[in-house]
Amino acid sequence: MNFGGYQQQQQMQSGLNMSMAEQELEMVTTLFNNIVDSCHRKCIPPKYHDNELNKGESVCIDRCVAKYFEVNMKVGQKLTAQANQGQAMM
Amino acid sequence: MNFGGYQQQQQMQSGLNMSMAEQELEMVTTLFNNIVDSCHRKCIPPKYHDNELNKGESVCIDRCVAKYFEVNMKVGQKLTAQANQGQAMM
Amino acid sequence: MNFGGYQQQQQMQSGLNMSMAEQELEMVTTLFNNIVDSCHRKCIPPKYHDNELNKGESVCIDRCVAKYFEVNMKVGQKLTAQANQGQAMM
Amino acid sequence: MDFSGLSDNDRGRMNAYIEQKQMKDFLRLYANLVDRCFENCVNDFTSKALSSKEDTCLTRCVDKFIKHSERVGLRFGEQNALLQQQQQQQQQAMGGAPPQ
Amino acid sequence: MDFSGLSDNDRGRMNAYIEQKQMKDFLRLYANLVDRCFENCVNDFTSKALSSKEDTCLTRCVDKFIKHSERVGLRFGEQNALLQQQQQQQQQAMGGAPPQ
Amino acid sequence: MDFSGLSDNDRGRMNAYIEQKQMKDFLRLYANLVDRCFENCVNDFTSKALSSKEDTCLTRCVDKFIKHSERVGLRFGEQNALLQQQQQQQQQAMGGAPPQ
Repeated sequence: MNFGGYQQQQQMQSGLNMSMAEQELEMVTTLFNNIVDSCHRKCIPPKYHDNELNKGESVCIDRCVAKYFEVNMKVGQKLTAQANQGQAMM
Repeated sequence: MNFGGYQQQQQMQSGLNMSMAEQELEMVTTLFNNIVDSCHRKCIPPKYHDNELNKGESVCIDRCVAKYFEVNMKVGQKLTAQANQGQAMM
Repeated sequence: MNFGGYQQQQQMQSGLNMSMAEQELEMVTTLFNNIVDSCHRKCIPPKYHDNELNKGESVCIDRCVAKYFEVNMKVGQKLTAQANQGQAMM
Repeated sequence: MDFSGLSDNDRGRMNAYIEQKQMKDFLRLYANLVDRCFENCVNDFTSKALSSKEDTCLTRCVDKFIKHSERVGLRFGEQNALLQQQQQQQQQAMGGAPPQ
Repeated sequence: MDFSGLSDNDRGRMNAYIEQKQMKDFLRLYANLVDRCFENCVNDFTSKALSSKEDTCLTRCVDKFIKHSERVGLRFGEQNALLQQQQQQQQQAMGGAPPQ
Repeated sequence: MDFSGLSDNDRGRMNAYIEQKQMKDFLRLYANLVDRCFENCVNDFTSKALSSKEDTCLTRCVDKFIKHSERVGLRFGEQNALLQQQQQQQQQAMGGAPPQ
């Protein structure tokens, strides 16, 4: 049936868009969570002397986030370059 | 159509209940798995001298589980208090 | 309705096959990812002197993968033996 | 857990969900156990086969971990029962009827 | 994120998805925070109850982590905005129309 | 893996599933690689930009990890083939017909 086929096609298209939007959201969340974890490890010593972030910790967090974004971009570029050279990866 | 609407509503309600029950099950499983991991790290030294739990390890596990539950409750209370003060968190 | 029941049964059967195939794929992927992580930790020192695998690292990887498979099999056998003895596990 | 709020149909789906979850949890435990015992017991890569020392370590690692998990399971059940009891008492103390 | 490419129907489902995801993310954060603070603050198993020293450590651990997450959130938003700005400029420099 | 037990319809869905899984696995690998190389190479927070030393470390970390993954992939395939061969021989030795 034509109408059914059209509907199904729309649903598949819609499913594709959904899955892309979900994937993008998933990527951003993972990136955020990894930065929280990584910068906590790098900037907040596990001896807790008080319950505020001190000056040094705050500055460290700012730089840590900026550097993580830079690393994320560079690794992405390297992977893209590798993929374009046709080197397969699992 | 009324009937369809009612059915759909029931399905959504049912979906909601399911998702809440699934979420509760998910929470309990995550808590259990985290306790297994954490108390294994705290109580079982990675030099394995035999294949039984000795007295010290057994007592350590019992206290570790009790303490983990206490921490879980306290952190939950702190997060709730924070949320009620209207402090947003991502 | 008979026809509907048959269809539903087929779908459930089909869902079961799918879920088994998905589960098998999931298992193999998890095993691969865990080996990549574990053998990277065991064989590649985090001081990166160049961007090639040297001889020692390469041989280490080969043996590490073989040993991981052996451990995977042995642990599986032990778990099966335990399960057959009727010892419950969560 | 209390599933009395669910319809028969939902309870059926919930049971199917739980069954699938148990399989998934078992596979997760299995992978986790392999990874943990490999990490702790295998550190010699001068050979391709497990040494007898490594093999002994593995057996102990698996046995101890299973016993550890079982003991955690027992204590977990007790603590969880205690917690639910406290929550019920709190609800009754506040004069509220328990949720249907 | 830009969801303008989605139909109304999809946007509704996307919102439901996001809501469910937020709940899941919150539970993940909660479990993560408990695990991290237990790991850092609780190391004495000669008693079954938390000591006052452990309790103080826990409070600081939770407070600091929340403030840490909030600060990372602010910087993350800035960096993300910067990134999208750069990508738009790049697309315009290449003479390409932005994707519809 | 052997999907001959699946219907045509299921095989189609399985392929869609695999495709989605590959995308997910790639994104997981990407995030994992970023995290690992950031962890190993970036330790100086007196500046906001990557130093040339950190940048060199990153390049090597990524290159080595990719080569490592590829080598593991080769050995993994061999070991997996070996395992399936052994399982088939075992089944035949036990006089059983292979599962349809």
